[in-house]
Amino acid sequence: MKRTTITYGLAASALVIVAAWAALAASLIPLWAAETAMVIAFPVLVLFLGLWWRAPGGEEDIPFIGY
Amino acid sequence: MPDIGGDPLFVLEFGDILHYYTPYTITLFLLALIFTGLAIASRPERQIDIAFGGDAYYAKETTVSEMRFRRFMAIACGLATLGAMGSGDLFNFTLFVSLVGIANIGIVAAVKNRHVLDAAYEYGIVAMVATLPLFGGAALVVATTGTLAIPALAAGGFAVPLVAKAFLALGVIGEGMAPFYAAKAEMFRAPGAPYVIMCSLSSLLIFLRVVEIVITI
Amino acid sequence: MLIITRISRVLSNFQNLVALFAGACIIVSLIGILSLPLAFEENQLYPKTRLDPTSGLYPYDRGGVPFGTTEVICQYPENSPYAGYVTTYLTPLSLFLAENTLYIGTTIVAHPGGIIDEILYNTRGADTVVETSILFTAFAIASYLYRREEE
Amino acid sequence: MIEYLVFAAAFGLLLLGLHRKVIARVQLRPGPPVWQEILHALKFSFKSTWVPKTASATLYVGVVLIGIGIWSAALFVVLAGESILILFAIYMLHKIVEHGFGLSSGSPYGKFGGVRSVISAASEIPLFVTIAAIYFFTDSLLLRDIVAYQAVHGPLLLIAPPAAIAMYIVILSKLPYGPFSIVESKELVSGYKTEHFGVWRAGISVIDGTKTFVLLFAFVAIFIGAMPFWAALVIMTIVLVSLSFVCAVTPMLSPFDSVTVQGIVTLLMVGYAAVLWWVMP
Repeated sequence: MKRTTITYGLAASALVIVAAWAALAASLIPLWAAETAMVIAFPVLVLFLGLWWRAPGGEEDIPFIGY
Repeated sequence: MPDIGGDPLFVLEFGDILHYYTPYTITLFLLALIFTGLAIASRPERQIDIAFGGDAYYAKETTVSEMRFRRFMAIACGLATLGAMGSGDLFNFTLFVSLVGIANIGIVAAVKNRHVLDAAYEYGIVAMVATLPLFGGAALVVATTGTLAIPALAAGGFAVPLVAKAFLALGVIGEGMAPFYAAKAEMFRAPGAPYVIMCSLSSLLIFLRVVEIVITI
Repeated sequence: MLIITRISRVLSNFQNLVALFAGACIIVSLIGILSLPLAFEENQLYPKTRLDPTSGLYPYDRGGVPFGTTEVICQYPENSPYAGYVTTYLTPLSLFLAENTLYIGTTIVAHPGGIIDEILYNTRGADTVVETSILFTAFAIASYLYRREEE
Repeated sequence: MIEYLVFAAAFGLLLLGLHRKVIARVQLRPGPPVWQEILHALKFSFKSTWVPKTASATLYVGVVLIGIGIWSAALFVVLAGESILILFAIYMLHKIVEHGFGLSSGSPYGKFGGVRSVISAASEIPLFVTIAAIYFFTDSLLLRDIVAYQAVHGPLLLIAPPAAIAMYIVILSKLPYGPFSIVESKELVSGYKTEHFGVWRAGISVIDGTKTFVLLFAFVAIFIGAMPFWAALVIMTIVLVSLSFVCAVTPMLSPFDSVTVQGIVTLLMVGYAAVLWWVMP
């Protein structure tokens, strides 16, 4: 994936989490809505954070088939 | 309304049948939906096999016609699971469960592999036989209580016989092949990942749902 | 050899699958037989008392006036206000057959306006849809396997 | 919210590190440092990452997201005191995530891991008997009701010890190096995890950490009851150390034997539930 796509993905997921957290703190949305947003955004954040740290991917290759 | 899965969030009125969703069933429903979406969106994997006695390997390709058929069956299986998750009627539930059983056979029936087909054949026999306890359980419930609606049964006042519950659970076990794992493990040798996963997903989900039903009614 | 290993050897062979399931069915059925008699609940969808072997509509005659209304016990009457009407849904031709012959009961599902289908559609909607889906899926599998033979 | 998730993942990984350490010490080895699993997660997230050529790419990536998602949801369910049925449904569906990991890559090792995960799916049934046994006492499956019941009647651990043992075995089967951990035994390289490297593996670490935390936390809440958070953490650690002792001194069973043993446990639990059903009013 391109570097910019990854940055956008990371930013979007972080934004969703911060927004959900802030909206909950201001009691704009109920708890379950904030939790749903977290459940969706957190996995994305984890993966994109890793990809963002080390964005350049390698070539495709065949799986490990033994020593 | 049954409350062991949490308070119902949403009730869909469908003639004389209610579909209802508690936090529990809606979790199951969403997961079935996600995996059905994955089965639609993913290309099948290409399984790597090692040639015996050497270091050569080859990748098994899934042909397009086979892929189309298995995808169709996987989607049918997903839809049946979705139906079984929300159904508030015992007879509808049993129907959806038997549809799951048949679609499961369809998913592996297209594979050209003797071991897989042997296992699928045994599984198919059990899935057919299992409709007897399944519908028998629903019939016993309606004969002894006069209603099939799960919310009505859950409200209490009905004595659902233990054997009806046991029949229902046994039927679902047979359709989903839950504890009789041997055939399912063989079936999972079939290449083409997202489709075989639907077999296991649907059987786990219907099993989870029947646990809720049996405790509730 | 440990007893556990023996059990797992039997369980792991999928040729024994049908036997195992049959065994489970027998055990549960025995429990069922031991728990007999079970009480029968009379208060069901159709009244069982009005069965009349001399009727032309036998065994589908559940009472009620054609083109009129009849009582059907619904779980949720507020959701299906027209449920009672369809028990007596007969085309004029069917009505004529029912009044003059004894055969309508045997053909009732196969002709337009068959009572049973109509009752099912109106009172227990999703049943009929799912039943046909099961048949359709089974046919789809069979036809795919048949056509693959020809390739 | 997010801080709970991060804490749960980190503390769960710490518990897993402790698990390895205790096993090593029981077996008279030095063992890795306690924070090894956290280092693992960080290390994998810095590795270069791609998708294998033979993989079903959407599924390959999708299961990582789903895995993290379901355990985050499970954490919220436990914290909110919702129905434990949801928790156990997620626990069962973790099997599907395992299948997804194993089968999506096309690798034979992953495949074997996935097939073993299918085999061991049969062994999750003690859970439901546990649920039924709990239901006989509390008449509700909402976690807050169970906790409230224990505040009045004392911990369920003492009231229904067989149910606690069944859930203990279920947690045991999810820990690495246990007698029932057939899905990732070493003859399969890393089982279903074999082909998920780099960031995907870091995702698996997050799943494992959250999973360990949630299961132990739920065990404490269901069988011991309400207590301050720090006390819950201490008891979770104690439970984990006891699990590590079991893992350290038992060999891994062969796949089918593992399922048979758990099946026998299920039968015993069914007997227990039947007795309860007979005795309870």
